[in-house]
Amino acid sequence: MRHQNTTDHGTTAVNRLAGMRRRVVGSIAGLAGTMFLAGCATNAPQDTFQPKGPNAKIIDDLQKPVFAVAGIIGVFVTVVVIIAVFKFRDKGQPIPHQSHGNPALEITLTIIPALILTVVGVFTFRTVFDLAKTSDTEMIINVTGQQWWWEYDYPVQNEYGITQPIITSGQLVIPAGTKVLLRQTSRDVIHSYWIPALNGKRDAVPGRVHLNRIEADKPGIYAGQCTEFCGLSHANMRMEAVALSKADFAKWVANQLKPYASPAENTLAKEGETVFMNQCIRCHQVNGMKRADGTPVIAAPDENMVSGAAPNLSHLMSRNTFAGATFDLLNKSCREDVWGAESESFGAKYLGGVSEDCLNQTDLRGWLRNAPAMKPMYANPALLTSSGGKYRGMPNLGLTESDIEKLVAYLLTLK
Amino acid sequence: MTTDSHTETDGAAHTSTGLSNNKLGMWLFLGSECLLFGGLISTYMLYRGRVGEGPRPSQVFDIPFTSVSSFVLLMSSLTMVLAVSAAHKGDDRNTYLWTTVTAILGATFVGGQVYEFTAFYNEGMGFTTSLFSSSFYVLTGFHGVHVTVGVIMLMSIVGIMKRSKVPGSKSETVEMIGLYWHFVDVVWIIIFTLIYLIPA
Amino acid sequence: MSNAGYVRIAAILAAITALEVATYYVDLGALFLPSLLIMMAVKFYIVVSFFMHLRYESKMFSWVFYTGLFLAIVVYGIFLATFHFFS
Amino acid sequence: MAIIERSITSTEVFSVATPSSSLGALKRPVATTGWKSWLFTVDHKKLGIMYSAAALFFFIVGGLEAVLIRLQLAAPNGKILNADLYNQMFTMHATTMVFLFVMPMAAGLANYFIPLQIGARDVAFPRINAFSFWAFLFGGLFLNLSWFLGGAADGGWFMYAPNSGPVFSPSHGIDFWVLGLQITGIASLAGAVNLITTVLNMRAPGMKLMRMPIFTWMQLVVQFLLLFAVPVITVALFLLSFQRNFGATFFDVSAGADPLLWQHLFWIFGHPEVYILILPSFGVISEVLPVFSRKPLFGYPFVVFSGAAIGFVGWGVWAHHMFASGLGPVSVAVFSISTMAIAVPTGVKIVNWTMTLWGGKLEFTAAMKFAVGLIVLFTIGGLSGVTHSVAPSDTQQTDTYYIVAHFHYVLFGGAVFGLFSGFYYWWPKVFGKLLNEKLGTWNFWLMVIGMNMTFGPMHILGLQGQPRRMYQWTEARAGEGLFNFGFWNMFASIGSIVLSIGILLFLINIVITARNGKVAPLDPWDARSLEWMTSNPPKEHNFDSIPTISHLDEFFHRKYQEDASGQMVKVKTAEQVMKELEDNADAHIHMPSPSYWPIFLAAGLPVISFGVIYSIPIAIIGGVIVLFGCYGWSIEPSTAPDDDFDPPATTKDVVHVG
Ligand code: HEA
Ligand code: HEA
Ligand code: HEC
Ligand code: CUA
Ligand SMILES: [Cu+2]
Repeated sequence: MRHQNTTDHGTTAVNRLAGMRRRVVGSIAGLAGTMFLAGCATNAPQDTFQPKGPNAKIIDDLQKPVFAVAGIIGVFVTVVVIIAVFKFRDKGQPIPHQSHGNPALEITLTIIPALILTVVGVFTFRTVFDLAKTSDTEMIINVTGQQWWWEYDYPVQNEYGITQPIITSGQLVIPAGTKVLLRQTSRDVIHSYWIPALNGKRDAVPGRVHLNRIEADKPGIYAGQCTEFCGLSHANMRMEAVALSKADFAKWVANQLKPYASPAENTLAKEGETVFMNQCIRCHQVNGMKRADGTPVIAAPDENMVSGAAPNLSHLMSRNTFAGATFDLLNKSCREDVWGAESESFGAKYLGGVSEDCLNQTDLRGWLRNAPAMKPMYANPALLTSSGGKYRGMPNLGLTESDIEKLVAYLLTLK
Repeated sequence: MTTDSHTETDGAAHTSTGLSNNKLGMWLFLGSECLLFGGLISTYMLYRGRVGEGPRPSQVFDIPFTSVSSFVLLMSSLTMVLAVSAAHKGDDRNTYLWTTVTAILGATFVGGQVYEFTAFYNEGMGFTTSLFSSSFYVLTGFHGVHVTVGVIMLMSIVGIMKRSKVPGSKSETVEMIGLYWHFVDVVWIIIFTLIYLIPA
Repeated sequence: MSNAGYVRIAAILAAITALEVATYYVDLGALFLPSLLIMMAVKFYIVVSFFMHLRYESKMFSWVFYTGLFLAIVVYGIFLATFHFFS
Repeated sequence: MAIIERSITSTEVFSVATPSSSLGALKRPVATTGWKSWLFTVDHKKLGIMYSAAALFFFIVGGLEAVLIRLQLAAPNGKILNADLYNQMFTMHATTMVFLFVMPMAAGLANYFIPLQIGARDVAFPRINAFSFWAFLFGGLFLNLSWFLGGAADGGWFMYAPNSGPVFSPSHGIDFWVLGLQITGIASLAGAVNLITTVLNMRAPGMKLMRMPIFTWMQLVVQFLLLFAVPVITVALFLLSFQRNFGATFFDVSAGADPLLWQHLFWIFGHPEVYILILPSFGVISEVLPVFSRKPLFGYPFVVFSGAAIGFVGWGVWAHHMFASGLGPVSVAVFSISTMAIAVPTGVKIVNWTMTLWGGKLEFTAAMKFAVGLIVLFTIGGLSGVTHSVAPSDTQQTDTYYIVAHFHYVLFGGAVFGLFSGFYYWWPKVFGKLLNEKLGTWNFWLMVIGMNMTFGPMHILGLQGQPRRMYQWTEARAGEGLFNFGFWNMFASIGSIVLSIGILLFLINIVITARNGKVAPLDPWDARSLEWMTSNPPKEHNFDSIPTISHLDEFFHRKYQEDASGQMVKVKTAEQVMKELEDNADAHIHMPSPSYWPIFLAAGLPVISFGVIYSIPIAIIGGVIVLFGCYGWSIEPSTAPDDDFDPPATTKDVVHVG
C-alpha cells in the first residue's frame, strides 16, 4: 500500500494536515476525556470531526454537544463512584443502617436523564430530517459499489456540459459548492459509501437505490472508505472525492467526453492496444475503441464477473489512484506535487492527469503481472466454480513482461 | 416441610404457584412459537408479491380445496378437546377414540397439504421458483411439520396409555398434546386468512 | 365445559369459517380486509380461550402466551412498516 | 439423582440410594462418581459446573483469536494473517465470545444458583436441563469444527446477506456457523423454558417474587428475552440455510429479494441479545455490592422494574444497528429516539449501585473490585452507546472502531467483569475453597488496565476514521501527531497482552486454589441470600429442609437483628442457621434420576447438521438418533419410582423433586 498523503504541512485547502486547529477541551478525566480529545484535535484524513461541507457540518453541530454531555455524565459518575470508594471503605465503622432506598431520590434521578435525553432527542429528530432533504439538489451522480471498487456514472446533465454519460471509477469528481445527490446501489453485496469530511455513511444495497447528499465547500481531495463488510478485500475498498472549482470541473467533463484516439501505428502503444484487445477487453470497456475492421469493441464483463462490471478505462490516466483507490497511479514526487498544491493551482495540476514521467510504474506493472497478489480477490480460487467460473476481482492473466511493457505504454495514452 | 403425596400425573402439587410445571412449560413454549411463526408469516407477507417468472398466488391457490382442509383441521380441535375432556374424566375408551379421530383428521390435513403441494408443483411452482414460492413453502411446510409431529404424538400417547395400567394416569400428557394441537390449529387460522383469503 | 358446549363452540367456529370463505366470493369493498381480520381474531380468541382453556386457567399462562403474541404482532408489524409495507 | 436418606441411627452421614432396575429402553445409569456421573447427570449443580467449564474453554479460544487480531493490527500492513484468515478470525472471535462464552457462562451461573437462591432442590425439568447443556456443547464444538474442514465462517458475526449467500461465501464455513447456531439456539430455548418454569414454580414457601434475589430476577428477564428472541434468529438461520443448502433465494437480489430482511431479523434478535449478555452480570453485581457494602441493595424494586423495563424496551430499538442502511428518515428518527429511552432504566441501575455503596462499609474483595469496576466501565460503554443512538452522528461512527470500543466496554467492562465478580464471589460456594485474593487483586488491576489500554484507544481510532473489519490498515490514512493510527493501534495491541496476562492470572489462580487453596468457611462473605444457607459445596439435594422465607435477604435477616438502639447486631452464626435447617431435615428426599437420553438426543443434532452440509443420508441417520432419543426419553419416567431403588425407599414420607 502506498502513501496517499503527503507529510509536509502546507497551508493549502487540499492538504488536510495543514492549518488544523487543535481545540483544547477542558475538564477531562480518564477515558471519557480521551474520547473527547480524539474528536477535537486531529489530522487523520478520515477524521469524523473535520467537516468540509454542509452535510457533515450539520452532523458535527449535533454530535459535538452530545459528546460533551456524554463526557460530563461519564466524568460525574466516575467521580461519584471514586468518592464513595474512598469515603466509605471499611474503616471499622459499625454496620450501616439497613436502608432500602429513597423513592423520591430515585425518581428525581430517573427524570433528570429523561429530560436530558428529551432535549437530545428533539435535536436529533430535526437533524435527521434536515439531512434527508434532497429537493434542492443541483447535480446527480449514480454510484455503484461492487467487490471491491466504486463506479461513478454521470447521467446526461447539459448544464454541466455532460452531454453524454460519463463512467469512471475510484475517484468521484464533483464541482465544489454544488449540492450533489449520489444515487447509490450495488451490483453484488452491501457496501457503504463514506467520505467523512462530506457526509455520514450510506449503504449501497443491491436491489435498492439509496440517496446520499454531499457537498464540498472548497476544491480538494477528500478520503473515504467502504464501511460495510463486503468480503475478502473490504479493507482495500477505498474512494476519494475530488472537488474542483466549477471552471475546472467543466474542463474535466470536456476531457472525459474527448473521443478515443487510437495510438499511432508502429508504436509500442499500438502493440499494447492489440494486447489489450486480446486480453483486457473481455472485462474493461474503453469507449470508442474500434477493431481494425471498424467494428466497435464492446466489453462483456457480465460474462466474466460475478458483479457484472469492471472499471471503465477510457480515461484511466485522468485519475490519480486505481483499484479501488488503493494504489497510486502517480509516483511519489508527482503525487506530492498534486496533493500538496495550492487551492488555486490544485485544479490545474489534478487535470494534468498522469504523464509518463509521473506514472507509478511499480504498482501498475505489479497489478498487470498479478493483481490478486496485490489485492486479495477471492479466498480460494478453487471455489470459483461455484460462481459459474466467474471472477470476483481482476485475475492473474499470466502476461509476459513484454506484454506488460506494451500495455503500460498503451494505458498511458488513455488520458 | 411438606412431605406431599406424589403421583406421576400430579406434577402441580408441590410447586409454589400450584400450577403444573409441564403446563407452564408448554405455554412458555407456545409463546415462543408465536415469534417463530410470526417471523415466517412476515417473511411471506414481504415476499408474497415477488413471483418472478413463476405463478402468482391467486393463480395457484385453490380456495375451495383449502377451505375444506382448513375445516378439517378446525374440527380436529373439537375432537382434541373431547379427548382431553375424556382423559380428565379418566374415561380411557373415549380418550382413545377421540385422540385417534384427531390424529386421523390431522393426517387428512397433512395429506391435503401434500396433495396441494404436488398440484402447485405441477403448475410450475417449485420450492425455488420464486421468493413467493419459497416463502410459501417454508411457512406452510413448517406448519405441516408441526401438524405431523402432533399426529405422531397423538398416536404415541394411545400406545403409551395402553401400556400403563392406571386409568386416566396420562391425562396431563393428553392435555399438553391438546394445547400444542390447538396452537397449531390457531396458527392455521391465521395462515388461512392472511395467506389464502387476502389476495396479494 | 360440557361436551355439548364444545360442540356448540365448534359450530360457531365453523360458521365463522364459512363466512370467511364467503368474503372471498362476495365483494365487500373496503370492508373486506377489516372484516376478515376481525373474524380471524375472533376465531383465534375462541380457540385459545375455550379449547385451550386459557380463560379458565391461571393468569400466568395468559401472561406468558399473550406477551409472546403481543411482541410478535408489534415487532413484526413495525418490521414490515419499515419496508413501507402498509403504505 | 438418587434417593437421599437421612441416617436415622446417628450423626452426619446421609445414605444415597440409586435406582437399579431396567426402565424404559435402557437400564438407568447409576454411577454417582467418576466420569459417568457427569455424562448422564441431571443435577443442576453438576450441569452448571460443566456449562461454566465449557464456556471458560471457549473464552480462551475466543481470546486467542482476539489476540491474533490485535497482533495483526499492531502495525500497518500486518502480515500475520491473510485477508481470508483475518475475516474468519473476527467472525469466530465474536461468535465464540457471544454465543459460546458469555451466554453459556451466564447459563452456567443460572443453573447453579437459581435453584439455590429460590430454595429449590433442582430445576423444573432436570432432563431438559441436561439436554440443553449437551446441545450447547455439541453446537459449539460443531461450529469450531469448521476450522479443520475448509475454513470457518467469514461473514462477520451479523453475517449480512447477500455476502453470506452461497455465491459470495462458497466455502462451508457459513454452513457450519448457521447450523451450529441453530443447535445452540435449541439449547437456549429449552433452557429458557426450563429456568422460567423453575423460577415461577419451584420457589420455597414464602419466596414471593419480590423477595427473590436480584440475580434470579435478572436471569428471569434474560430467560424471557431468550424465549422470545431465539425464535427470531431461528427463522433467519432457517432462511439462510435453505438458501445455502437447498437453492432457495431468500436473500438473492437477482430473484427480487431484499437484503434488509436479514438485517431486520438478525437485529430483532440481536438487540435483545445484548441485554441477554449484560443482565446476568447486572444481577451478579447486584448481589455482590450489597454483601460487601453491608447494606441492602438500594431501591430493590427499582432495580427489578428497570431490569424488566430494559428487557421490554429492548424489543423496540433494533434498527439502531441500521441507521446507515437506508431505512428512510421516519424509521431512523423513531428508532433513534426509542434507543435513547433505554438509557433511562439503565441509568436507574447505575444510580442504585452507586447509592448502595454510598454510606456503606465497603470491603474490597476481588469480587467487589470487579463489581465496582463494572459500574464505571459499563457507564463509559453505555454513554458511547447513547452517542450512537443519535442517528446522524452514528452515520459518521458506525462501522468504525468507535463502535468496537462501545461494545467492548459494555461487553468486557460490563458482562465479563460481572462474570468475574461472580467467579470470585461464588467460587467458595461451588468448590468449597477460596480463590486467592492477592492474585485476584493482580488479576483485577491487570484486567482493568489492560482493558482500558486495549479498548480505550479504539474510541480515538474510530473517531479518526479507522473502519472496523479491516485485515490491514494503511499508513496512508493514518494521520499524524498525537492521534495517528500507528501509535494507538500499537498501544491497543500491547494492552491486549496486558489483558491476557490478567486473565492468565485468573487461570493460574484456579490451579493454585485447586491444589492448595484455603478451605472456605461456611459463610465466607457474611452473605445475604439463600444460596449461602447450605454447605460448601452444597449437598446433592441442596437443602436438608426447605427454608420458609419471610424476608428479602433471608439469610441476612436470620443472622442479624436490630437491637434496641436500632443497630444491626449478629444474633446467630451461619453455622447456627444451618443447624436449624439440619435439625428439621427431611428424612427421605427423592431426587431426579440420571438418564442416558439427554446426551444421546443432543448428539443427534450435530449429526443431522453435518449431513445437511455433506450428504443427506448422514442427516437421516442423525434424524433416526433424534427420534430414537425422543422415544427413549418419553417412555422413561423422569424420576425413577420409589420401589425401583436399592435399597427400596419404603418410607411413606418421601419428598419428591422434579
Ligand atoms: C452488553 C451488550 C450491550 C449493551 C448493554 C449495549 C447498550 C447500549 N447500546 Fe450497544 N451494542 C452492543 C452491545 C451492547 N450495547 C454491540 C455488541 C454492538 C455492535 C454490534 C455490531 O455491530 O457488531 C452495539 C451497537 C450499538 C449501536 C449501533 C452502532 C452502530 O453499529 O452504528 C447503538 C446505536 O444506537 C447502540 C446503542 C446502545 C445504547 C443506547 C445502549 C444503552 O443500553 C446504554 C445505556 C447505559 C447508559 C446510558 C449508561 C448509564 C446511564 C446513566 C449514567 C444515566 C444518565 C445517562 C444519560 C442521560 C445519557 N449500541
Ligand atoms: C463478549 C464478547 C467479546 C469479548 C469478551 C471480546 C474480547 C476481546 N475482543 Fe472482541 N469482539 C466482539 C466481542 C467480544 N470481544 C464482537 C461482537 C466483535 C465484532 C466482530 C465482527 O465485527 O463481526 C469483536 C471484534 C473485535 C475486534 C475488531 C475486529 C475488526 O473489526 O476487525 C477487535 C480488535 O481489536 C477485538 C479485540 C478483542 C480483544 C483484544 C478482546 C480481549 O478482551 C480478549 C481477552 C481474552 C484473552 C486474551 C484470552 C484469555 C486468556 C489467555 C490468552 C491466557 C493465555 C492462555 C493460555 C495459556 C491457554 N474484538
Ligand atoms: C476477468 C476480468 C478482467 C480482465 C480480463 C482484466 N481486468 Fe482489469 N480489472 C478487473 C476488475 C474487476 C478490476 C477492479 C478491481 C478492483 O479494484 O478491486 C480491474 C481493475 C483494473 C485496473 C484499475 C482500474 C481502476 O480504475 O481502478 C486496471 C488499470 C486494469 N484492471 C487493467 C487491466 C488490463 C490492462 C487488463 C488486460 C491485460 C485487464 N485489466 C484485464 C477485471 C479484469
Ligand atoms: Cu465494499 Cu466493504
Ligand atoms: Cu443494539
